[in-house]
Parts: sequence; structure tokens; C-alpha cells
Amino acid sequence: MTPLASAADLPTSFCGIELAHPIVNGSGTFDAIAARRAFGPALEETFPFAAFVSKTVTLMPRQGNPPPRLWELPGGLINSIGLPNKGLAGYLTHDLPELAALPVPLIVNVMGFTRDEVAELVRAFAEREEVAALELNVSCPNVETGLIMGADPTETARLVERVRPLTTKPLIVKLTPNATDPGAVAAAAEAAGADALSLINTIRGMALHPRTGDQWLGGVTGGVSGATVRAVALAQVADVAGRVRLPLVAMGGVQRGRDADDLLRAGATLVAVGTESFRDPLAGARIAAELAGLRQEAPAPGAVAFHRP
Amino acid sequence: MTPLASAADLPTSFCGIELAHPIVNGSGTFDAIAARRAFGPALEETFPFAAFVSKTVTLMPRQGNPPPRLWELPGGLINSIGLPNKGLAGYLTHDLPELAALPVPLIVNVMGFTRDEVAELVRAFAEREEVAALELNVSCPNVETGLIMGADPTETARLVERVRPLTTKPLIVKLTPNATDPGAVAAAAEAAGADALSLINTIRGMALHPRTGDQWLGGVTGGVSGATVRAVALAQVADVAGRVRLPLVAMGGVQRGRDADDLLRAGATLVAVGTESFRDPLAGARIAAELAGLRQEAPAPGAVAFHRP
Amino acid sequence: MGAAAEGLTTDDGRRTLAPPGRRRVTVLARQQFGAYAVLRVADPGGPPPRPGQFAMLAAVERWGGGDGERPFLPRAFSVLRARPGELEFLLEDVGPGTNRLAELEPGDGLWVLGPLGIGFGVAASELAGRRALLVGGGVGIAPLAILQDELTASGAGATVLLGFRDGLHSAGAALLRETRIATDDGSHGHEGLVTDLLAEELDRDPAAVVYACGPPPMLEAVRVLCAEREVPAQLALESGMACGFGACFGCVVPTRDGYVRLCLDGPVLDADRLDSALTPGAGH
Amino acid sequence: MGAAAEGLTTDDGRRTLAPPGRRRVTVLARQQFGAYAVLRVADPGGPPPRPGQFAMLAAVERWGGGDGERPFLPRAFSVLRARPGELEFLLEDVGPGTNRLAELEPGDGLWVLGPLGIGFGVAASELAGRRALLVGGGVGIAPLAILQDELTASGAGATVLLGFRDGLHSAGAALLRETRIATDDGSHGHEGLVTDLLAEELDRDPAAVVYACGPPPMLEAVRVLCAEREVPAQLALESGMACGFGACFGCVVPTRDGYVRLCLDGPVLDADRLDSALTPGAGH
Ligand SMILES: Cc1cc2nc3c(=O)[nH]c(=O)nc-3n(C[C@H](O)[C@H](O)[C@H](O)COP(=O)(O)OP(=O)(O)OC[C@H]3O[C@@H](n4cnc5c(N)ncnc54)[C@H](O)[C@@H]3O)c2cc1C
Ligand SMILES: Cc1cc2nc3c(=O)[nH]c(=O)nc-3n(C[C@H](O)[C@H](O)[C@H](O)COP(=O)(O)OP(=O)(O)OC[C@H]3O[C@@H](n4cnc5c(N)ncnc54)[C@H](O)[C@@H]3O)c2cc1C
Ligand SMILES: Cc1cc2nc3c(=O)[nH]c(=O)nc-3n(C[C@H](O)[C@H](O)[C@H](O)COP(=O)(O)O)c2cc1C
Ligand SMILES: Cc1cc2nc3c(=O)[nH]c(=O)nc-3n(C[C@H](O)[C@H](O)[C@H](O)COP(=O)(O)O)c2cc1C
Ligand code: FES
Ligand code: FES
Repeated sequence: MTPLASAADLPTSFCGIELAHPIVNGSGTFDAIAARRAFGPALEETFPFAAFVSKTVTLMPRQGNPPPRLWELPGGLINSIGLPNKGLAGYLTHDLPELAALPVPLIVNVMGFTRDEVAELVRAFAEREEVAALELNVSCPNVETGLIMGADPTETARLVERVRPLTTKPLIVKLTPNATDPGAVAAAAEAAGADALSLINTIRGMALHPRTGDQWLGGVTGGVSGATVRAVALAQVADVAGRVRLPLVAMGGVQRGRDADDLLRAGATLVAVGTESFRDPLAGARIAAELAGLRQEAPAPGAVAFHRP
Repeated sequence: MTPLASAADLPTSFCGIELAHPIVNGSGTFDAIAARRAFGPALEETFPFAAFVSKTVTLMPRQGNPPPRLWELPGGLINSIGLPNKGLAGYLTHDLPELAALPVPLIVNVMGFTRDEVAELVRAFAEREEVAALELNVSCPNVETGLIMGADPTETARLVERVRPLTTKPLIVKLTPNATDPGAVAAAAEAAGADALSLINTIRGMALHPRTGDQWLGGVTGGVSGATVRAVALAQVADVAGRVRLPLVAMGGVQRGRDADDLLRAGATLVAVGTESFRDPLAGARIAAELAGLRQEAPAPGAVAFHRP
Repeated sequence: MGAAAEGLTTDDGRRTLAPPGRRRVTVLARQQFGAYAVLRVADPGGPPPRPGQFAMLAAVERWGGGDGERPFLPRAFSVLRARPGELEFLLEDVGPGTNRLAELEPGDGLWVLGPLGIGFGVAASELAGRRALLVGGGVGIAPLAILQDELTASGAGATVLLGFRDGLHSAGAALLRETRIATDDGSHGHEGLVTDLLAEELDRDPAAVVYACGPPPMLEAVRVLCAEREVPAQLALESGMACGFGACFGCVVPTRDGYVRLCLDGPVLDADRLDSALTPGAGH
Repeated sequence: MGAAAEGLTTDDGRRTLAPPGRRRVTVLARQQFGAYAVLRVADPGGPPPRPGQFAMLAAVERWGGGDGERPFLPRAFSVLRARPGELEFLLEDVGPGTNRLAELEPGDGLWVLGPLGIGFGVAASELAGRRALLVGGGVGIAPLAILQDELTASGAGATVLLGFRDGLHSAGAALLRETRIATDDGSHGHEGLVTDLLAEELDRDPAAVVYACGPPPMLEAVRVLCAEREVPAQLALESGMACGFGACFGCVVPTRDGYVRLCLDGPVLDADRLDSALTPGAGH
């Protein structure tokens, strides 16, 4: 399809971090430590992303939601994972050293149930030179607080104002799509000092048991991701790009270089791959190569301006 | 698949209106007058819906958005139609007499850009005995105002309070899915005197031109509907059903009796079919028959209670 | 064949009413004409379409069947030719829908909704003694075949001018009779545009009614040529459609009186209703 | 065959590492065994899997290929049998994914990611002189075939007990050697449950290690039987998976130490780690 091109043709600068190409992973959709257990040292040689974003870390350890946690959709997935993780202490002891050894910069994604908790998490990473940037998950639809903080401009602004002074590292705010006006939240985050924004997180969805008609997911509702959210993601990215000057990490249903290109045209600086990595662990590298191929055909445009009629 | 069953097995009462079965159309997805031009009098003999919901009527005539207005998705559609209609006067003169002659009750869907406009529309239909119920479109993502009124509980409450005294007809408020908390809007509409709620309207989405990378839709963004929104619709219906006691008209991606059944189990009283009618003009009747078939296999449950873990 | 097969017509005889449900029909044959495929289907219950009418088609298998791949919505196709109980369609493989249709085999199931829309006006009152000039471009030749059949049957006759990209496409000309052909690359007939042939014909004898179907730039050139010479023209336009029966308001094209739904008030429009035939989003 | 084909193992020899990319392989043959299909594929680059390991499979064509129908995600399948450069899988058609795989023909393309997960522990230290008792139910017999091959090759040998619904399914027993069979309807072997046979065997001689794979109720019965008799058991469980390599946290099952990802820490788990083998959402 696209001519074989190298992702090395697409060096990208993001908040002062130099990346080999603009494709990273979506938080919680690639576990580099698990992948190293499954694939061994070969993983590092073919690491598919230009930076690694870790799964959301909370202050205390979490088991996550009861299974079943997955429901397949035509072109997508509902997950109700529920943010299982070892907690801050466990992450610092067990995960950080392993992730720091990856061949790409590390972005740590954190979530707290209060502003104090987020502050504690940010403070914990502020001095860790293994960490290139921090992403604040204010948007997880599986956990009550995520919805509340990230859906409201004022709440978001207060959170960012609170943690901004605690670190000089780039702060990425990950917006929730389950909000009336993601553009307004984006503008509030920018005004409060965020360095970048990422979007979209998963969209709230639900499935019933095919035989009993009861709820299927252990967490009742879950988050929709994959191809099926692509058009919604594109709309929100274009909207937010029109409202802020911050660099954006865009995601939602990216499966091919073409999808990544659409998000870049809509105004993003980086593109994250989530669900597609489940189908193809090296999807990130493939998409970067496809994108480089498209760029050979037609060079990168400036972000397109979308005009209301 | 399902045994041949008759939709007549499913009489349903909705706000005091007796219907042959629980399947109606989504506003703006079936034009009974146009269909009569295409299909002639045979349409009435096989009319697919138990009640007819007309396309949104505004006070003044509207041309709608410039084309292109459609973009196909895997399992769905983005439309940026932009609410073209003849306006109130044109509707009363040209459409109402024709729609009143349909073999099923008529529900008129109206939208205004201010509360005064909505009030004027509601007043205009209050005394028309051809009209069984009114649906307030406060949610159309193609028009700025729709987003604002229907996404905010207070705005919605004010609107409903304003128009509630103007009619004794059942008032259905059609919620927007592009809201932080549709359940809160639903509760506000109930408290303000709505008789029923309908959901979901389309989800904001966007597409780029496959070759030029520019915006595809004349209206820049549009609304996503069809199978691809089904899981999101189900989640919102279950959420709203848990927050209000009002009857619900549920819609979003219904293609089969099974999908309608899921929404009924989640707490709806009626189910509306939208995009699927584009694929199959008699989809409403087919889905009603499939539903009756499912009911023969397993009788209707009470609405399932979904328990958070 | 029942009442439906008799064909109630409205809109001055330019519309045969469609039965309200989509019909599951069976593919009888698929034949290749260069770049085009002709699909012949059995349609025992279907009424006889008017020339220029179309149908919404979807394969029964692997077409968003309850579980959403693309193609998801049915696609619009002009009736190429109709015989009692049979319909023919002409396809060019340009995307997922036409690709899927072009791989159907005899025996496969096809959903058909139609005939839909308003066809060409060929009543004696419309021709008013002038000759019929049929102008087709690419896959747009499809509705001209059934139109030629009708004009031949009525004794009116027609002059047929067809334009194609290249030799592979001009193979489609075999579907009509007594054609003059233009190809962009000169591989068949006149090297150049079909509108060169049209200008020639109109210069020779402007007492004509033009019936045209083809890509938007061709239709626009036809419109301008005819407008300059005050020759009446009927243009079969294209636009993206979701439903084909007026339900979605998605297929509008701008006319001098505002937007009209092409599936309901077209696809054939009188050229003098248009400021331009270059409708947004049409063509590939 | 390169380094990958040699097969680096970890987790006490119970895991062969997978190459990090999915491999596009070719179907060599499909053979029907009653209700089951065996798919044999060429996998020249693949390392030799350990018994109990699985692979994520997806057809190259018509599998959410960039445009989202269901099946969209790959599906997990135990390796039935492995020869150098070849793999075999056993399928039962229970939904869109297995349906699509079961219609693959020789020459068709298949995506394979694997071998994945931790397989059965069959080291001499684990057997510790006891005999191996293999207990399979339905399509769960798959990993027992490769396990029997391994135990036969090592000279340890194995007693094989298989349970099926009916005669159509018990045809799958032909995939293993020297089996004792139970069917629910008595159409083949013992009329009743395979756990009846297991109880009999353990009553006769409890010096055994049990290796089991099958539907959750069967595994739970095996777990209870073995726990009562303090017989060590290794159970190959099932749960819904999206990725198969630990990326999504979707496949967790509850153990005495909390949830574990079955694709990473399983699918084979020591029975004494479980309070129950009835994992939510598994089975059909
Ligand atoms: C009245 C009428 C009669 C017609 N008669 C014929 C005929 O006789 N023979 C024939 O071959 N064709 C005919 N067409 C055209 C035919 O309907 C289209 O070519 C067909 O819809 C293409 O579908 P596709 O899936 O193959 O291609 P698509 O993927 O739909 O691509 C076709 C064009 O649609 C646009 N497009 C691309 N992606 C999308 C998307 N996701 N959503 C929306 N638009 C998109 C682009 O402009 C693209 O070039 C007719 C159209 C009309 C309206
Ligand atoms: C480690 C492991 C090894 C396995 N080995 C084998 C093997 O060797 N042979 C074999 O035949 N099978 C095996 N399986 C099971 C196999 O993976 C499943 O049967 C397969 O995923 C079914 O896919 P499907 O699309 O055919 O059916 P699905 O539609 O996925 O239905 C299968 C079951 O999944 C659930 N389900 C239904 N719809 C959905 C949905 N939309 N989203 C999520 N869940 C849904 C229901 O419980 C349903 O009964 C194994 C599973 C695991 C985890
Ligand atoms: C299984 C799964 C787990 C996820 N976990 C997290 C998480 O821990 N933190 C987070 O910020 N986003 C999480 N996400 C959201 C993704 O990072 C991403 O925003 C979303 O999936 C959309 O991208 P996609 O369509 O490419 O998957 C998760 C998504 C999935 C599918
Ligand atoms: C083409 C199109 C036009 C629509 N027009 C209207 C409208 O005028 N008023 C309205 O309230 N909803 C309108 N809707 C929304 C539908 O009524 C319905 O809420 C939505 O499409 C979801 O249902 P579906 O997935 O079954 O299509 C429209 C939807 C489509 C696809
Ligand atoms: S295609 Fe739907 S109105 Fe014309
Ligand atoms: S299947 Fe994704 S973590 Fe196990």
C-alpha cells in the first residue's frame, strides 16, 4: 500500500523531548514489563513507540474491577479494567527501574482521588530523572473522580494550578471525552499552566450478557475504545486544537498511518495508539512507518483550519 | 432466526398513548411524506412504526447545512444535516395535515434557539388534537444552542419549567449524549415537569476528505449514529433509568430485536429506530416482530437493576 | 406479478412507485465490460422502472449485516436496463460498496429498494419534435441504456454520445447502440471530451433535448453548452446517499430554489434549475 | 530457522518466549473431527511452544481489518500440537471468531502471535515419581495432545481421561492416544462425567499429578476432587482476552493472591492458588 518508509524520517519534538517519530502508546494499553516477559529482550530491539506512557499509577495499590472486564464491539472494545496498579510505592520499587531501562523516554500517567493525592504523586516523580513527563489522568470513566475533575473546567484548572508549581517536568492533562465541552476544559488547563493535553480517553459504554440480559461487565459500565470512537476523537481533537496553543497527544481508534495523519492534520503533535496494539503488538511501529510513507507522498501540511460554514 | 411473531403481541402504553408495539422512529430519520412520494399508498398499509416522530421543527424555515452532509463509518454514519425544515408556519400548512392522516399517533419534535422560541412552538401545537405528544430537541449537536440547553441541568430545567404550563400534552425531552452527566440533566428535566425523556441523540464526530485531508462535511462536524453508538446509548439509558422514574424512549444503533430488547431491559418503555431505517425502510416493523419473537422465547423481565460492584 | 409489478407512476410519468420494503433478489449473472461489471438480477416482484430511476443496493452477505463493517449503508445505482422480472445494473469498482457488489456471483442474494427518484422526461410534450441527444460519461452511461431502449420503442430514436477515460472503460459503450465515442487518450473514437462531440452536434442542429449523466465536470460542461444555446437539458446528478427515499436529507444538491433531496426530486434535474452541476462531495 | 526457532524458555521452562510481532502464516490444512476443526499452519519462524501455551489468532482477511467488523480482536487458542515449522490448533465454532477461523482454507493467511503464557509444569521435579493424569473436557482437550506428546517423548507417559457432550464431540478423542472417554449421553465410553473417571483413577492410585483443561464447571470439579485428596493439579483456565501479552489487564482471574492476568501468569495455574475455577465470563 504505502511505500516502505522509515519512521526515522519523522523526528518530532514534544515539550522539549526529542522523539524519533510521533507515535506513542495510550496509557494502559501496553505494559512494557509484561511484554518483556512474553517477548524477552527482542522487545527492546523492535520497541514500537517513540516514548512509553505507563499505565495510570494511583497512590494506593488497586486490584481493579471484578471480571469480566472486556466486551468486544464491532470495531472496538469496552473495558472495565478499573485501574489496577501496584500503587506509588510499588511502582517506584518494581516498575520504574524496569521502565527507565526502555530505549525511549518515559511518561508517567498518574491519577488521584483528591488534589492532595495528585500533588503527592506529582511530587514523587518531580525529581526522578528517569521520568521525561507526567500525564494527569483526570478522565478515566471507570472511576468516579476521574469523571468529575476532568469534565469540569474549574475543577481541572484548580487541579493543574495546585500541581503546576511542584514540578518543572512537562505536565500533560489527559482530557475525558465524557464532557459537555472538552474545549472549555482544555482552555482551562492551558490557562492553569498545563504544557500539553492528551485526548481522547475512553467513552462510557455498556453491554448486556447475551443470554441472561444482565450486565456483562464486572464494573457495570466501561470505556469504549478502538476504531468505533475514531470519528468522535477526530472531532474533539480538532475542537481542542482550535481552542488552545498547547501541543496535543491525540488518540482514539488509530489503526493505520492514515488515521494518525488525520489527527496530525487536525492539530496534534503526537498520536497515541491504544486498542490497535492488542491486535498487533508492533502496531505503533507499523503506523509510524505508514505515516512516513504518506509523508513521502505528500509532505506534512500545516494544521488544517476548519471553517464553520 | 426468531420465530415469526406478530408485533401485535406487544401493546405498549406510553404517557397515556396506547401503541401497538414499542417501536417508533427517531426524529429526522424517516420522512413519512417523502416516503409516501416514493412508495405511494402502500406505505400506510405497512407503516413500520407504532407512532411517528416528525423531524425537528424550528420557528423559521431552515435550509440546513451545505453538502456534503454524510460520511459513512464502519457500522454507522456521521450526518451534518443541520435541521432543514419548512419552519412552524410551513409545517402547520403543509406537513401537519399529511402527517395527521398517518395510521399512527403523531409526536412533533421542536427546537428553538431561545426559551421564547420553544414556548412559541409548544403553544402552537398545544391545541392541535392531531398531535399526541411533543418532543423537545435540546440536543442537536449540529446547532450551537442545542448543545448548550440540553447539556446543562439548570438550562434544561428552566426550559421545561417555561413550557410546561403551556400544554397538557405529554412533553418528551430529548437528551444530548454530548454532556458530562446526562443523568443529572434527566433528573432536572423530571423535576421541572417533563413527562418522558428520549435518548440518545447523535454524538459529535468528524471526518476528513480521504484525498485532500480537509474537512469533509459541509457543517465541519456532524453527529454519529448507527451501530457504532449502541454501547454508548445503552450505558446512558441504563444510567438515566436509574436516575428518574419517567418513561424513556431509547435509541442509538438499534438494528435488531435483540438491540431493542437490551434497551428495554435497561429501563426504556419505547425504542426508536433511526439509521437502520436508511438500510431497510421497514426496519421498524421487522424489529418489532423480532422483539415479539424474543418475548415468546423469554417473557419481558422487569427492568434489570445494575449493581455497582 | 401482482399490483406492484404493474407499476403505478407519478410525477408526470417520470416515477414508478417503489414497493415500501427492500426486496431480497438473486443475482442471475455478472458480466465484465472492460472496467465495468454488469449485474443482472431476478426481480419478479418489482415494478418496471422509468429511465433514470435508481435503486439502493446492498449485498445480503457481508454488508454491515447487523454488525457493522463498511459498506454499511446501501449504495445508489441507476437502472441500466429492465426486462419483466429482471433488472440490470452497471458498476465500476471505486470503493468498498462497489467492490463488494462486483464480486457477487450468480445465486448470491442482493437487497434492492426501488425504483426510486424521478427519471428522465421523454413524453412527446417534452421532446416537442426535437431529437433526443444522450450524453454519457464513464459509469454515467448506465441510465442512458434504458433511456435509449425507451426512445427506440417509442419510435423517437436517439443520438448517443459517450465519453470514457481510456480503452478499458470504453468497452462499456457496447451496452448501447449506435454510439459516437470520445476517449481522453484517443484509444477509441474521438480523442478528447464527449462535450466536444456534443458541441459539434448542437452546432449542426440545435433542435434537441439533451439527456446527460456522468461525472460532475462533464455535466457542468453540458449544462453550460446547452445554456449558451438555449437547448433544454436534463441532467442525472450524483450525490452521496444514505437512504434513497427522502428520509435522511443527506443527498441535497443546491438548486436555484435552494437545496433539494436528489433521491426524491432527482436524480434527474432540469439543467435550468442549476447554477452549477458541480455538486459538493459527488464523484470520486 | 534462526534464534527464534530455537525457543528461549523462561518461567522454569514453562514459557517459550514469543517473537514480539505477530506472524503472517499460511493455513496448510483444515480437518474436521466431529464438532471440531483442526487447523494446521506453516510457522517457519516460530519457536517451539511448551505444552499449555497458546497463541492469539486472527484471519488476515475479514477480521476487523482496518475497518471494524466483529471479530475485531484476535482470539486465544491453545497449541494442539507442534512440529518443527508447523502448528496445529483445535477449534469449536461458538461465535464469530471461531466461525471465521473454521472457514479458512489451505493457502489462506492467518496472523499468529505466540507462543504465549505459561504452560504445564512437567519437569521430573514436578512429577516427583507420580504418574501424570490428563483430564480434558470438550475443546479443552487441545493442550493435552501436545502435553501427551511431550510426556511420551520424555518416557513419563500419561493416563488420559476425556469428557464430551455427545458422539459428535467425542470424535475429538482421536487426537490423543489411549484415552478413556466419558460422554454426557453415553454415546461413547462411560455415560457421565469425566470427573467420574478421575475419581475412580484417584481412588485406585492417588500418586498422581493432574493436568486438566476444560469448561469451568469441569475444572472446578477437578479442583475439588484433587484438593480433597491432596493431589497436585495444574488447571489450564480460560478467560476473555483482548491482547494475550499482558497489555490490557482484561483477562484477570481471581486467585488467593488477588487477580492475575491469565495470559501472563497462566493460562495454567496450580489448583491450590484458586478458591474456585469458576471464573466469571469464561465458557460459552
Ligand atoms: C442516483 C445515483 C445513481 C448512481 N448510479 C451508479 C451506477 O449506475 N453505477 C455506478 O457504478 N455508480 C453509480 N452511482 C455511484 C455509486 O452510488 C457510488 O459510486 C457508490 O456509492 C460508491 O460506493 P463505494 O463504497 O464503492 O465507494 P465509497 O467509499 O463510498 O467512495 C466513493 C466516493 O464517496 C466518497 N467517500 C469516500 N469515503 C466515504 C465515506 N466514508 N463516507 C461517505 N463518502 C465517502 C468519496 O468521494 C469517494 O470517492 C450512482 C449514484 C447515485 C446517487
Ligand atoms: C488460553 C486460552 C486458550 C484457548 N484455547 C482454545 C482452543 O484451543 N480451542 C477453542 O476452540 N477455543 C479456545 N479458547 C476459547 C476461545 O478463545 C474462544 O472460544 C473464542 O474467543 C471465541 O470467540 P468467538 O468470536 O468465536 O465467540 P465469542 O462471540 O467471543 O463468544 C464466546 C463467548 O464469549 C462471550 N462473548 C459473547 N459476545 C461477546 C462480546 N461481544 N465480547 C466479549 N465476550 C463475548 C460469551 O461468553 C460467549 O459465549 C481458548 C481461550 C483461552 C483464553
Ligand atoms: C484496556 C484499556 C485500558 C486503559 N487504561 C488506561 C489507563 O490506565 N489510563 C489512561 O489514562 N487511559 C487508559 N486507557 C485509555 C487509552 O489510553 C486511550 O485513551 C483510549 O483507549 C483511546 O485510544 P484507542 O482507541 O487507540 O484505544 C485504557 C484503554 C484501554 C482500552
Ligand atoms: C440523518 C439524521 C438526521 C437526524 N435528524 C434529527 C432531528 O431532526 N431531530 C432530532 O431530534 N434528532 C435527529 N437525529 C437523531 C436521531 O433521531 C437519533 O437520536 C440518532 O440517530 C440515534 O439513533 P440511531 O443510531 O438509531 O440512528 C437525526 C439522525 C440522523 C442520522
Ligand atoms: S438519500 Fe436520504 S434523503 Fe436522499
Ligand atoms: S489478554 Fe490482555 S492482559 Fe491478558
